[in-house]
Amino acid sequence: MAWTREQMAQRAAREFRDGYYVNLGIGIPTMVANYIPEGMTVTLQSENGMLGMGPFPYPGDEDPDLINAGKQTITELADSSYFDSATSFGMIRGGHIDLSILGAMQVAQNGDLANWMIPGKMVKGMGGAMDLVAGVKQVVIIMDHNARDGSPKLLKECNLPLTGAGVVDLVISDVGVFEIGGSGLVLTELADGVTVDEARKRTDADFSVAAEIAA
Amino acid sequence: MAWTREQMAQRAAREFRDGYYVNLGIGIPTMVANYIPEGMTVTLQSENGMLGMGPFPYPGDEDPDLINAGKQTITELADSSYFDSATSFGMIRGGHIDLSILGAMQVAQNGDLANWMIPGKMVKGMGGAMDLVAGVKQVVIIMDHNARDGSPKLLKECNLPLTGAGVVDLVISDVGVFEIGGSGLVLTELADGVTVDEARKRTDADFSVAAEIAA
Amino acid sequence: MDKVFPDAPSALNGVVKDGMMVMAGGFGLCGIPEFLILALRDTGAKDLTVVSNNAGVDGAGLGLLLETRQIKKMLSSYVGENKLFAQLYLNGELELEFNPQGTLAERIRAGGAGIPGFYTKTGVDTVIADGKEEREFNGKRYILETGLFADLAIVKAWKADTSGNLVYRKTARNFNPMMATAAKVTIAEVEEIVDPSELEPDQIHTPGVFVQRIIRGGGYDKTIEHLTTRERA
Amino acid sequence: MDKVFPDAPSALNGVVKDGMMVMAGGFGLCGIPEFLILALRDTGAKDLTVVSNNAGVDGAGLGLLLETRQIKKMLSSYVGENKLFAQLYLNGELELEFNPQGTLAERIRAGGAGIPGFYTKTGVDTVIADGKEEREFNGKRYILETGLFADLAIVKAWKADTSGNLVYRKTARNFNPMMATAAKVTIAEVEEIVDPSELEPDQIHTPGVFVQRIIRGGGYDKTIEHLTTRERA
Repeated sequence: MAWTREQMAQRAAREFRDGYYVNLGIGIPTMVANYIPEGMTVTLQSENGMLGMGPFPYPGDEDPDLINAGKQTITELADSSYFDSATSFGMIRGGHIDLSILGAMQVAQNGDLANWMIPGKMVKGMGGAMDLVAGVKQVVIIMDHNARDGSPKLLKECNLPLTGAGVVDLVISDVGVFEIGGSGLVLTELADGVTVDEARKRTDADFSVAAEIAA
Repeated sequence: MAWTREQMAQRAAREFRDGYYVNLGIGIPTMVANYIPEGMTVTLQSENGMLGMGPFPYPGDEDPDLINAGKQTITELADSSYFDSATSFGMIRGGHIDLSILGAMQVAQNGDLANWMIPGKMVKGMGGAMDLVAGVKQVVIIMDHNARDGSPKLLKECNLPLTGAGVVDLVISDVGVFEIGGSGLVLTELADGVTVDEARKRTDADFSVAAEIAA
Repeated sequence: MDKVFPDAPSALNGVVKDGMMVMAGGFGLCGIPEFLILALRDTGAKDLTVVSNNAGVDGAGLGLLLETRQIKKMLSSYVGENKLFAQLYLNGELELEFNPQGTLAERIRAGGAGIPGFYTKTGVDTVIADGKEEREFNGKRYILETGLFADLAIVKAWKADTSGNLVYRKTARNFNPMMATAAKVTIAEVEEIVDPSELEPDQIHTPGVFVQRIIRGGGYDKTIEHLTTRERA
Repeated sequence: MDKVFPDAPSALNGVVKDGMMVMAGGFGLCGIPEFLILALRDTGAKDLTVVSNNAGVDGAGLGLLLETRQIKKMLSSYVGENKLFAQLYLNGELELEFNPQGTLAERIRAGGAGIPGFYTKTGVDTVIADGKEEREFNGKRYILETGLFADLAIVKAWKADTSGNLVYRKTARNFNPMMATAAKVTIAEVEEIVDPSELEPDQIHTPGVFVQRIIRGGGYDKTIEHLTTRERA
């Protein structure tokens, strides 16, 4: 038992606050948009130059001039705006985006993030990830707790090239939720049916356990 | 005998080339717009955020949201565009404006320009003048050859605080035209009825005389 | 998250403090936030550092805050239209930092875009370069200028929608768009507040993310400094 | 000064040289100058350095210039959609300089605005910082990045007027406006060329001063990379 992708996305949506401007990465992070709480205004930014990103279009309504940063067709909303890439990353680098939710290959207990490159394999590039983690106020990672071979992804130290150092605030995995702050890495929530022991076995990083769970 | 302000403006207009983008300073430089040769396309930039500046409005047509850098009411043309001050000075600093025509308090024979400040008197500020002389491809100065007390303004060295060092390409005064280039300051044209001797008397700077005039 | 406030005093409520840095949009009296300047005066806030291309004129624009001695320091490129400014400055009652206009615009844009410093050739070999690092790129000389980020920006636009998207009109745009990006709190005053569906997404000058509060000003003065006309042919 | 050229080959005439640096607008295949890329391929120019956020896909966009081995070096932020790119790069037939997307955008904007260098926190403590100057501002660490200025920029807009003013459409805007400012010669291809009176001066995205040549492309492919839809309720 552990959280599904949908449950992870649902949990991530609980980080939204009314009035937030949010950038969502490709993959599970994109799914988080489906769980914006009723009555809450959350505006999605797409770093290729759009604020107020709408849902995917109905078949036949797609517009090749209207895509998100994952190059998927999207739609606009009444209050959308378009701008160039320099303005878009000014927004990001300048700290105007409240929250970024991204995927990861590795996260270290000090908040280091690696999510763009595996040396020796073909390198695709970092796209906007380095700018996002450097500039956005709060960085939340959603990831499978372990790689396909079972190796832990939440580590004492990343061994892949970094996307940013000390940039991650929160990790949501199928195992639970980990906060990274002044007191190091703290397990604050456990997925249904997962024990602290199991979390420890599947994690390389050192972490403490929040009182609510330890009890 | 010497050139009038109108004649100086007319002479300055001979620096225009078809397709030029030009920024004109306050005072006599503004008058140069009246002498754009028939059939030539010259687009005027106003550093407060406009390209394609039109003439002054007819009485009653003035719009307080439409002014030039001298805060005078102006009009727009069919191909005008508006932009913010950062874009405007990106245009200027980035070398996209072909020609700037400005006034001066002092010009030195090496191209140094002083036109913004007299120490001890109240200081008004440089406005956009430092950006213009640093960024525009060609800088032409129109000025009275001598100050009101008769003292020369074309000097061996400026003694007022500089607007820019080595930035002036051409000086048009009531006495004539002086080029500043690899071979120093050269008198290339004389106003009607002015002699080389008179020009020398009224000038502090060292200058040579172009063959056409010396002959 | 309602961004629309009923008037300028309520929009300033809770964001004004003595000693704060305020950016104020406009070029001369064109595109200035008239109502927010008045309301800022009425808060009585003191020792303000104000970033604005100009300092208004006597009795209008930022001139109002000079009359009440609320401004401690100005960052501007040109203040020649204001006699009271001259008097306060010469008496030592007002600090002044001149910035070349393009450098001022770029410093504000940089501050809003998370750029703490940049190099420019503007001001090399002038008093503007005093105390600043000089550096060569490709054999040419440049000086280091820093980004500016304020506690509060007050800007003037033509229209806003309720999400804070702004559209400016003609040369009243000037410094307003950059200033809107370069403050902890940005308040926009506009001539009309419309439904988001009325502004075309391709034509928005300032995206709503930069704007925290909006008010509609009514009955703008829009004083013309130099009314200049030509004769009808 | 007629800026309008009859077609892409004539617009490229006299401005293409082996070894030149070319900026090409677009994000993925969205907003790319399709006709100018084709015409650039047909010039046969070699050893090009190309600045573009992506490298097209196999058989489309800049992928066409990879097939013909005309590109010596690319500056990009993401090239993951192109298998031929991977092959050429791994064989050592292609140089690659990765730039974070925001750094790339800002370097181009800086180049066009006469800013030779700026500081950014993007990339601090990563391989991107290797060999770059690091510096503190207000106790935080930043790295120095430089401006980019090309020999030629090829950009795609929606509409142009005959004076070179450009308007973009939706997210096809992306890198095009900055690139238009950052080259000795900028050529814009558009879907429609209109009379200047048809574009509203307040709504022009790229003022004509930045654009030297214009062509109208006809019959755009506008390939969609990831067609994604939702079910009708």
